[in-house]
Amino acid sequence: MVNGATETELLRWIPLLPGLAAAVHGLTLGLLRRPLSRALTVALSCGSVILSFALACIAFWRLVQLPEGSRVLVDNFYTWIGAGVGSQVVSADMSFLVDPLSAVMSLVVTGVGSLIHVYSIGYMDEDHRADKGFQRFFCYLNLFTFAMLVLVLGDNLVLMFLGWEGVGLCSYLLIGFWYSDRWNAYCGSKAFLVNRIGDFGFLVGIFLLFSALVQAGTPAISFGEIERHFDAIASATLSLPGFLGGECRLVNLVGLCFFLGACGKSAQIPLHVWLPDAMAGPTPVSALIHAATMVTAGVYMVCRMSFLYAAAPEASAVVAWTGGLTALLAASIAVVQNDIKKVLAYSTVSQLGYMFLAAGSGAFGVAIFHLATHAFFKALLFLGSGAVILAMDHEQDIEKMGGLWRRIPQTHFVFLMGVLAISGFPLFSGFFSKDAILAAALAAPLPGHQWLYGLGVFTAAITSFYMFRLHFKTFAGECRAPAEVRDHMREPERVVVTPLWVLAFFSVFAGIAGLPQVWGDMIGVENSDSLGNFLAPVLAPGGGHHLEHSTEYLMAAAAIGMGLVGFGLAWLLYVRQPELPERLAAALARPRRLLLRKYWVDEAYDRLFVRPTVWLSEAVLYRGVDAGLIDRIGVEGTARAVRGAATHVLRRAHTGLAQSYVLLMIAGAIAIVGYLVR
Amino acid sequence: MPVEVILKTAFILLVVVGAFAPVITWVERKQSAVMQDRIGANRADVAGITVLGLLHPLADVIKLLTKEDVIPRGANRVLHTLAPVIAAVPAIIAYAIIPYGSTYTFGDHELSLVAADPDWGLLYIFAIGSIATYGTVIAGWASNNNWAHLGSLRASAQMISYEVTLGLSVTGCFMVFETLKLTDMATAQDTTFRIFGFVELLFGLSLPAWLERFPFTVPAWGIFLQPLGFLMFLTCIMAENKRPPFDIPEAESELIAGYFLEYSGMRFGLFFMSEFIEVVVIAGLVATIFLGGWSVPWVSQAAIVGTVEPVYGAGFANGLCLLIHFLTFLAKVVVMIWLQMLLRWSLPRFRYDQVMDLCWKIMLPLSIANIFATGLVMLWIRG
Amino acid sequence: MVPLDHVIGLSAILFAIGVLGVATRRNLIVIVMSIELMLNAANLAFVGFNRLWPGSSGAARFDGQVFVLMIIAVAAAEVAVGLGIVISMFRNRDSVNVDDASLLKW
Amino acid sequence: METPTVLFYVFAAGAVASALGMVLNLRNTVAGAMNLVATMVCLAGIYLLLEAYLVAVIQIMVYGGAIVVLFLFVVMLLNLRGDTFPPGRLRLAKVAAVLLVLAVVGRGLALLTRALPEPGPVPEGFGGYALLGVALYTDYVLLVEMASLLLLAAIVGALVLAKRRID
Repeated sequence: MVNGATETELLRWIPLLPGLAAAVHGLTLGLLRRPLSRALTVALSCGSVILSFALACIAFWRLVQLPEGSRVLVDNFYTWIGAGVGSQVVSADMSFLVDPLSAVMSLVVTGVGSLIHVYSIGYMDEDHRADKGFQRFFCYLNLFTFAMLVLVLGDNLVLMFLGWEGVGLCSYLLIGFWYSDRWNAYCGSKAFLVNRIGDFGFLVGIFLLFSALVQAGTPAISFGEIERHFDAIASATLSLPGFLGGECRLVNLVGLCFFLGACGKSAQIPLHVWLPDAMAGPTPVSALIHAATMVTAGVYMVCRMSFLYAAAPEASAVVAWTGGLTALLAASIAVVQNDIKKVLAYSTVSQLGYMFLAAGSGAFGVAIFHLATHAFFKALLFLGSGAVILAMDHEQDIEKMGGLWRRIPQTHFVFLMGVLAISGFPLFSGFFSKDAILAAALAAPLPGHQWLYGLGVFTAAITSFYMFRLHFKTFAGECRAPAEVRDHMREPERVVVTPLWVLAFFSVFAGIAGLPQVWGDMIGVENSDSLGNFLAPVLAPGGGHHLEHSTEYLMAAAAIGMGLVGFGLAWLLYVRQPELPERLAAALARPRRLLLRKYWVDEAYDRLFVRPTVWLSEAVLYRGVDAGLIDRIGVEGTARAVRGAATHVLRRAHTGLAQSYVLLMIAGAIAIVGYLVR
Repeated sequence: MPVEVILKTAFILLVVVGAFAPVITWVERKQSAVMQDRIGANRADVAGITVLGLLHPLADVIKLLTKEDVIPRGANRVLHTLAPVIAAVPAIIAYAIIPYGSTYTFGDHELSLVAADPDWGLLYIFAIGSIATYGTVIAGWASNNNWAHLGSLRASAQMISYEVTLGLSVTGCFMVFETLKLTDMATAQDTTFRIFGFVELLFGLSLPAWLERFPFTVPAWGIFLQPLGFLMFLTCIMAENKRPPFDIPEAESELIAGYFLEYSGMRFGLFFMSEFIEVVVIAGLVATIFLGGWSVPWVSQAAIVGTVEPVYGAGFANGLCLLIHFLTFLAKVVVMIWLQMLLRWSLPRFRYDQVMDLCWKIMLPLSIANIFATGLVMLWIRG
Repeated sequence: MVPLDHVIGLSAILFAIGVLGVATRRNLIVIVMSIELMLNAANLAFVGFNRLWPGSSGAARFDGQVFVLMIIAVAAAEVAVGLGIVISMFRNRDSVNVDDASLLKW
Repeated sequence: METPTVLFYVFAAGAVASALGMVLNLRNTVAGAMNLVATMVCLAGIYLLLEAYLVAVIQIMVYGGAIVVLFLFVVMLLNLRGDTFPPGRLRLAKVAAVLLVLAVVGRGLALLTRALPEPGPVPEGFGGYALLGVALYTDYVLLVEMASLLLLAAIVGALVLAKRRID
């Protein structure tokens, strides 16, 4: 609970509406075993999410009305877990919090979520696979929205963790949505398991933080309380076993644990392996969960705990470097991918890396800014790719596309907007947010911050390259699709296209919300970074030194230049001289193979972790412990012993006369009472 | 033991057992005669004087007392003797708690017109009623006769079934009057409520002036507050009494006379009497719970006393009030007796399964719904 | 005043009578009735002790009496099930003698 | 002695006599049941003396009005006129049990000579339905709910046990 917070009962309905819709879906599917009618399903699901968006807008509006210092709305629903006595009392409440940070996040979640819900009406309706479950899909989607909103709006770590696990579950359910295909189910499990590693880190982090606070005599679990009592533990140390490095500052350790959680959820190295495979799910899911909202939960969490990271420079350095490296590596892999969704998936990983780069550099506001713009343009790109996939009759290989701009011009146009935005084309939203990140990286008080900046700029070039490669291969040139697909190709229906236009609008113009001050100064606007200023009260101030305007202009020029290089290269390779890529592939076979195999990470994990685990489970735990120890000795042995005793001894006592038992019982009762009374 | 209690008890016994019950036998005969379009019950005479047939009860008593007292072979002698007593006593003592008048002040003495006024009021009736079951059951069993046996089987099933609904049907009244005491219930009904008052509650409006001009008030009687409860209570308690249309334990056409088949003489007379005493008890109970007891509609006790006292003094006012109340109560009891007679001679007998279905499948859910509805309305009205 | 230790003594005696009924009678119905008697004996003790500690004015305590009400409810349930067993046993074995219910012995 | 004390002994004697009558009546189950009713009524009288009014009434209503009637109903349904069984196989053990129980009861009664304290005055409304009802629906509401669940289970159980299978 935050002091000076405004109470309102509005907030609970933001997550509850989608939650109730999911419950209704679940109950009808589970109990009645007969899906609701299509119209009812749509009305319930989309209605609840759109209503929830409206409520989020109202909450945002109320928040803005409040004076700057006390922009906090809370809704204490009920006490969920209460513990402790006296001054040690602490309770994790079912309590929702809207401050600027969660307001932005909830707007993104419900806003993009609403659009994707609407889009799904069209997308899932055209799905003709055997196991289609229109209502099941919307049930999961609503459940996801519920969990995500709990994550975002929860005012304490436990509630956040609840949402955190909830979105993980929904991600699993939706990746494996077409579960009759084993590969999809496998991908879902992979995502779930990899996420578990991160969750474990998150959980350990929560425990560490909580126990430290308890030891400091100020138990707290809600964010506001933790922040208030943070000073007490800011300088605490923890002695680790020797091989882990001995003494360690607690905040660093907690920060690293939290970041491990963020890595899992946001697909950062080394836990990035699940996100590309998560593309097995339906495209709206990829857009909503694996691009716009859930994967950004890690970024949100790091920003939410910004006060902690501000006090933990080492952990921040790890965050920034992991982000930067992830950005580069994922972008490099995206260069060689041919599956339209895989390209976007790696691009998402890369962009998330950017966000962590910003967060690690102390520019939390910038991270959130990029999160928001990325949510728009990446959702747009995914939904656009979904439209392409629909038009191509479920073909995802860009080698078999090409020349689509003539056949689906609307999709082409909005997709191009997305590509321009992500490539950092000047004045598009991605331009501003990426520029701000690069500036933050350069200014970061971190060792090797110049290198981080270089990494970012280079990645920008690669980003531009692979995005235009994707665009050219999909839309430009001659159509390589089979004739029957080519002839039936048409623009998807309006319910699919409309969300694309909305998202395109935001992809282009969302940058204005967080226009960096340097550009504001250029056009003469005071406090142009309205998003950053809005968020500033809840985020820890970045520790970077200020950059000269001239430096910033230079950087912007460099970024634009890099973008142009990437664009030019892509244009050269895929439009101008389409035969060149093959020659290049032949010439650079080994590096290409390295990229195609994604740096052999999956294989390494398989050798290192999966197979030993499977062996251990099979040979030791199953055959040894379960079958041998528990079954043979425990279960069967007990049974044998009991049978032996029964046949030879206990049988005598079984006379079949009920009253003999009664007599024994009376004797026993008399014995007990006699002992007690004496 | 105060003299007053003995006097009241004697009064009740005199009125109910001594006067009402015999007269009712006559009423029943007359009623059946009317229903069957004959003259009926006009033969018994003393020296040629028939007094409308009112001498028949007397003749009955003489006949029953002088008949042979038969205990069949194989019957359990003790239980057979005991059964009619167990049947009759609860019926008589049930009347102890029914108030036939309010509390009146004579000087410094308060006269309350009820023999016993325990805190747990109606529960006493239920307890007594549950004991009364034994008379019936034992009678059939002890007779060592298959018809009687079947009759008491039916009786026991019917009576415990209807006891459940009986209790639940009147629970709504407990809630409305917030008491179990019959005297308090009657006092609570000695008032009126505005029939359109709910409009104000419901919509928060005051009534339109043209409606306000009419004195649309209704006595706050149970029957208006708990109409469903009234119907169900009447049904249940009539079923408890096992008179037609609920007479399946007796069922002349199937079981000859049911559980008291093997009884003769005054033993039979006791069963016979207890049935009619119960009719009066039922009338008294229903009148007290649902018809305002001794209260005069629209004119409260305070109004009567307040009007008369300045003119004739307190003693006379209270005395007059007592008289009016007692007569009112008597009138209500008579109306209820008449209603029971009417029902008894109008309706054909239910089948056994119909009786059970009525109890468990209709009345029980209805009575529970009534309780819920009452609770909701009370919550709503009292906030 | 009712002598409370005699109430408890009465409770003990009734309980013992109930135990004797269960132990010596072979009629299943009588056995169930004896169990009822034992429950009643316990009830009597509860009511007696509740009378001993009635609480204070405005804070009357009813632990014993509430217990009795619960025992009565339990007894009702027990009788319903117990008599159901009696009926089904009579239907299957044509007897209410507990000694006849010995099919499951070795 | 005061009237309540006398009444208590009267009721106590009645209760013991009728309880013995129930257990020792070997021939007639119905008479046993009637003895049980007598016990219940005597106990209800004692409850009244102990100022447990609601419990007393409910004792009569439920035990007297429902439970024992059920016994009678079953006895009549099964038409059990005589109660003559072949000699049992546990006679000696039973005699031992009887003696044991008697000994234990004697020991227990001997313990009671250190008399319980004289009960004090009861608070206003003690044992009445109003206070007891409030207690039931506030402090003991969980108990009430459990009892209702138990009764429901018993209803279902009795139905399943006793219903005639229709083949």
